[in-house]
Amino acid sequence: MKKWYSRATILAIVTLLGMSGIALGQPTVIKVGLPTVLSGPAAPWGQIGMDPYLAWIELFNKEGFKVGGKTYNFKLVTVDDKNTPEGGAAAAKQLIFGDGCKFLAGHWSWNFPAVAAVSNQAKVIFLTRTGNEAVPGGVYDPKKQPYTVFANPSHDQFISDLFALVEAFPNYKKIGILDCTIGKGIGWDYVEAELKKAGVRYHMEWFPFGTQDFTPYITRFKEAGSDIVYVAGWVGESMMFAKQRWAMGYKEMRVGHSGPFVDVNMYNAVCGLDAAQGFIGQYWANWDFNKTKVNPKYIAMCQEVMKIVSQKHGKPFAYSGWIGWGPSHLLILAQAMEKAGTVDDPEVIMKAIRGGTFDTTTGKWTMSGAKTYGSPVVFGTPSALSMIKGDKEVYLSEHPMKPLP
Amino acid sequence: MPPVGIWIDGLIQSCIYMTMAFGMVLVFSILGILNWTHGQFYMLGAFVVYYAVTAAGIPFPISILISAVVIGGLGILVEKFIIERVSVPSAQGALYVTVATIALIFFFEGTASMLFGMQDKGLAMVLPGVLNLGSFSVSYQKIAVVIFTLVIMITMYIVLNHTKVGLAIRAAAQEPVAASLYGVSVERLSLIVMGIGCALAAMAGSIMAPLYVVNPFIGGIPMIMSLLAIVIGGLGSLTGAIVGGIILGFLNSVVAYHLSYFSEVVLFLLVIIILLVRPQGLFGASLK
Amino acid sequence: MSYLELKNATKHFGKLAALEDIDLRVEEGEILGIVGPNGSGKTTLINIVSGYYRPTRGEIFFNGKKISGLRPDQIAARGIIRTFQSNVLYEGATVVESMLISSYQQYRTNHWQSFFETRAWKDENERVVGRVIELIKLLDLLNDTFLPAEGLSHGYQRMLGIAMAMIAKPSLLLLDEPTTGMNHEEAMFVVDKIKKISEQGVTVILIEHNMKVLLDVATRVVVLNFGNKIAEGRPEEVMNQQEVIEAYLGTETI
Amino acid sequence: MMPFLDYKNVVPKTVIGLLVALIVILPVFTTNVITLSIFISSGIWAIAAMGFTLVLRTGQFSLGQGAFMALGGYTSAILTVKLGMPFWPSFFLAGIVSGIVALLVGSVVLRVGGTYFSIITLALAEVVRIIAQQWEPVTRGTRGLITSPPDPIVLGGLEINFATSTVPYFYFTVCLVAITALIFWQIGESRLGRSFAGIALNPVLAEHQGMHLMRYRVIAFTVAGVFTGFAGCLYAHFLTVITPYMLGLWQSIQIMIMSIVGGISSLAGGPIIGAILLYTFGIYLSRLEIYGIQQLLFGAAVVLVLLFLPKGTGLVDLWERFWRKVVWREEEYEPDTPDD
Repeated sequence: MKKWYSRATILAIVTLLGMSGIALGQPTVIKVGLPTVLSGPAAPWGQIGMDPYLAWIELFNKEGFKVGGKTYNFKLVTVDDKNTPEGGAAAAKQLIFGDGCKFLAGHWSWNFPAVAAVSNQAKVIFLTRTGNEAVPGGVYDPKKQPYTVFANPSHDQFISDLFALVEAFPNYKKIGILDCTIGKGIGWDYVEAELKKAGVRYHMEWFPFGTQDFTPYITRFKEAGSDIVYVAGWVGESMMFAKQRWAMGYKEMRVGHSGPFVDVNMYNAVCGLDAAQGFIGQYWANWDFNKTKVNPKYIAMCQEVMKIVSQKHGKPFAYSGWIGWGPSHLLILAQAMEKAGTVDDPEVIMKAIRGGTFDTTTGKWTMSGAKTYGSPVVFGTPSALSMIKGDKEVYLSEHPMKPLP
Repeated sequence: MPPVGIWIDGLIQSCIYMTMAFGMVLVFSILGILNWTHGQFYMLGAFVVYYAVTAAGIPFPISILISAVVIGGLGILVEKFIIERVSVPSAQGALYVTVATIALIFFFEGTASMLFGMQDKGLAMVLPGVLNLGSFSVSYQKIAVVIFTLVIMITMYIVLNHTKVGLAIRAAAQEPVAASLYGVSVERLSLIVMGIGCALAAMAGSIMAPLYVVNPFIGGIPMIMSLLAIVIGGLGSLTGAIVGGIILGFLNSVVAYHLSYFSEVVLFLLVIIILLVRPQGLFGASLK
Repeated sequence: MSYLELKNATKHFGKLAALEDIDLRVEEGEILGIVGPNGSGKTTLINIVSGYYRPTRGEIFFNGKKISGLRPDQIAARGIIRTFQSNVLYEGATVVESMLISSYQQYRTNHWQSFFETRAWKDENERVVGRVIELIKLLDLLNDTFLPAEGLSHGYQRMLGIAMAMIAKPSLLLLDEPTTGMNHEEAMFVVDKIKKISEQGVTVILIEHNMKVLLDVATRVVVLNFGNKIAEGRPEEVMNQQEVIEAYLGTETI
Repeated sequence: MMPFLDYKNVVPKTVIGLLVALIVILPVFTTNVITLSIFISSGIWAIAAMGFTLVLRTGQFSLGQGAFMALGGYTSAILTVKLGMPFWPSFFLAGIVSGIVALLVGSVVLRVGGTYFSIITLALAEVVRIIAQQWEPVTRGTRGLITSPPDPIVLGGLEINFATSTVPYFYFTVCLVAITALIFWQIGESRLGRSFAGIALNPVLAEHQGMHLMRYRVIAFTVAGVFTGFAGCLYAHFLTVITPYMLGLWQSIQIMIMSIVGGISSLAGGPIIGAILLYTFGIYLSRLEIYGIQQLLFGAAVVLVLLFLPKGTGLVDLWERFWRKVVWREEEYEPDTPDD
């Protein structure tokens, strides 16, 4: 009889242990909030990244990451930020207090102050890009906003893009820089200072928001003698620029934009085949990098994701820009948490982020503790450029940004 | 003195604003309302042409007509099922129509984004090539724009001056009851006019499609521009719309050439000044 | 110096002369009738007196003060109130609302007092509302008090027009064809009311098509034709003057 | 049509009092930041919408109300950030400045009534936006000004700290809305309200009865400007940032839509109802992860409201009807205006 009891108890204990073992095996989900733009003219840029992000997270979650012997997974929660500061703040509130996100990622620069105000008050780590704020003279204050991580330095990115451009075309006359007036800001003073330091010949122009016809600006660039025009990020505008400069017969004027190619066929459709040839853009396909070393595991993952999304869309998916954003942000988070050994103490995680080196989908990034921008966090990024040939984009040149001291 | 390229560009701009503004002022002169959705009809027209050319392979000029018909019909539906029902016969009547048409802006942009996607689309394959004239060169598409605009404007002139409906429209524009003298009921007339106005917007969008990108949000700027154009020209004055369009078109590119991005400030200030100095606009009838 | 005085008042619309050098004196308390065929400038006369148009030439004096060139509201503030030829109402407002809006000039308390609902305002408001009811009674609009004004029949809309003019505290009342489109009974009813009004010490200028009405009510008549004053005097004699009859027969045949 | 019977005449004050009380004690039930933020933001929009409705009462409709919010916001932001002034004085200055601007602009622009007025205000709003965008040294361009929450108030023992919790903002907004609502209500009821109705319903007649059109138009425009300025200031400090994006044409349009959908028959009730419903609807829409459906649904909703509510009425009139029909059992007079 007693035996029976003891066996029963042993059995019970074993089963309990087993169950708890299973329970331990279950990965815990960590929600990462992504305030992104789902509506309005900028929505395509929110849209195009989503599928690859999700696919990538799926792959990543297969093994997840381990902190203190427990396995964790990422879950992406998105809210429309309407691409305005108000929307950003509202979305951040929604994500933090509504969905209980412990981390925010997202890169629409003009939301950063509004979002950061919310996230820092709630002690939520927010990965964003420097935008126009975290530059010398900007309002960013590491003491006021200790939980803001600048995982993308917009303007240094732009600068090293230009360097890559110069390396690709050493005997250029003058680089024309074109941006929309809503991008105006102190960041550009920083860019111009850097370019002067490096002795790059350039000429800047601004166009008002919503401009469709760039003939006046093309003429101005022509008269200023610039033979390469590099547009800051505005894809539709740069396509029209390229088309119209062709229509005006300035065939030798090269055009590019500091953004990744969305879909080469779109450029051909808008500019016309001949006008689109030689169009320059950012290139994030980490399997083609020459100068930047990328962990082969991540390369494999990214190529896998490209395949998955292509199948999902039913047509080849060429947009490589996503590689630079979401995955790297999440990898920084995961590795920082592993290093910190905790998933819910923002101070410790921030300590781990500051001065740490992280292995991301676009190479090793050193989050140097340097005072640049007054930000505790800066890193190097590969500035690879590509060029349209036929209906393909081909590697042009690369200028990895040096980790700042 | 700006180079030839700028003047050509100004001409192109004038063409688009003229066509847009003409449709808008036509609607205003009969219905007495500003159709704030005008820009979205422009956008939809561009989409219709895009799909007619790329998907159905219909030649460009014909697909312009198609989009004019389709969007004109849409305009008539909007007038019949929304504007007519929303408008109140009272001092504030125009207000409800304004709000309704503004709400339709959101509606159409949302619908277009869901149906056609938000990625930029292009029609550069239509009439490619550039005509080189020594010091400067013009693309065939730009030449096409000018020609099409001329055709449209001449057609409108004939319609307004030599057809019964046209005469009725012009009469009603002066004196609402006068339309009945031509045996055309004001209700039917406003439907017709709304159709024509939206068709004009659609045609403006279609002839511009090869020049610029096509996406659900291209409507906004032409709308504001044509609004300013008809305000400068004088609300309710057809000649005023054309002149205003031409002024804005050239002003835009010439000022942009000289002052780059200050052009937008100059524009709005100009409008304010004109309205303060001469509230009824350049060609508008005196207010009282 | 008479109550209202027009010194060669002239109004041109482009080439067309609507009024040509009209000299006119109105004495306090009288009911002056103005007659004339269509387009003879009757309404234009009221329009320049009430400030709707500025006279092209000439001056207008009221109580010895020049009023030509003033804004309509300034002229109204001096007690010259006019009605309109067509039924001009406050669209969407009920009868009593229209009356309350029109009672603007009844108040001596300023807006602050009414905003803070001071005692003075309350009393005055009661007085005015009483006056409004009284007038509504007088013009027999009582059972339509809470109906939208544009829902009334034509005749009652005319009556409401006069009522609104009355509540606006006139000392000189310009009535522009108050009896148009009315049958004889209604017209007589209006005439009766106009008499009541002038008994309350209001000077009345009455534009009228309907001779019977004029003979009945007017103390003096001025006849206009093509913007010129062609006759003036007591109704009976004026009506027998030759050119007046011609002018009238002329219009009848048109 | 614009009956200037305010629905406080129909709905007993006690009911309105109860509703207000419910909102006031809301933080007792929940201090959830989102819920409170929704109420705060809708409150701010409600004030702006009330301003629009007041201007509308004089028959003019302004497409530049967003600019006054911006003026208020930027004024107080510049005063606090650049000149280091404390919040409260700059809050009142914000209202005063935007009121003065309204006075100046109004006394010039209101000569031109009707559609022209709308379009001039639209153009002016655009110019304000462009200035805010280009005047780098003062407004920091598109980066906007980062504002700080109001300084804590110490009342005897307890300290009201805006930085740490949302509740103070909530009560502040409720007070502001209440004050604005009361003042506008009173205006609607007083002689001013009558004169406004007069010059709106028939300017010519009103003028011939002694009302000076310009005077009342300017009064309405200025009062609206002042309170819209307050709203803008609160907005800027609540969001902790103000940028030119917040004062584009769309803000003015949003204000207009809220006012109209809420119903212009009531100076206070309509805008409040419209603002709360539409803002909450917008927040709900922003959760949908389908691209473009936000605008589609928003536009459709507004059009439907306009189509299916009785002509010239807004949501608030349903509330009014409910009381007339269901509670008072009045049979309502339907004006026999021709429906074609």
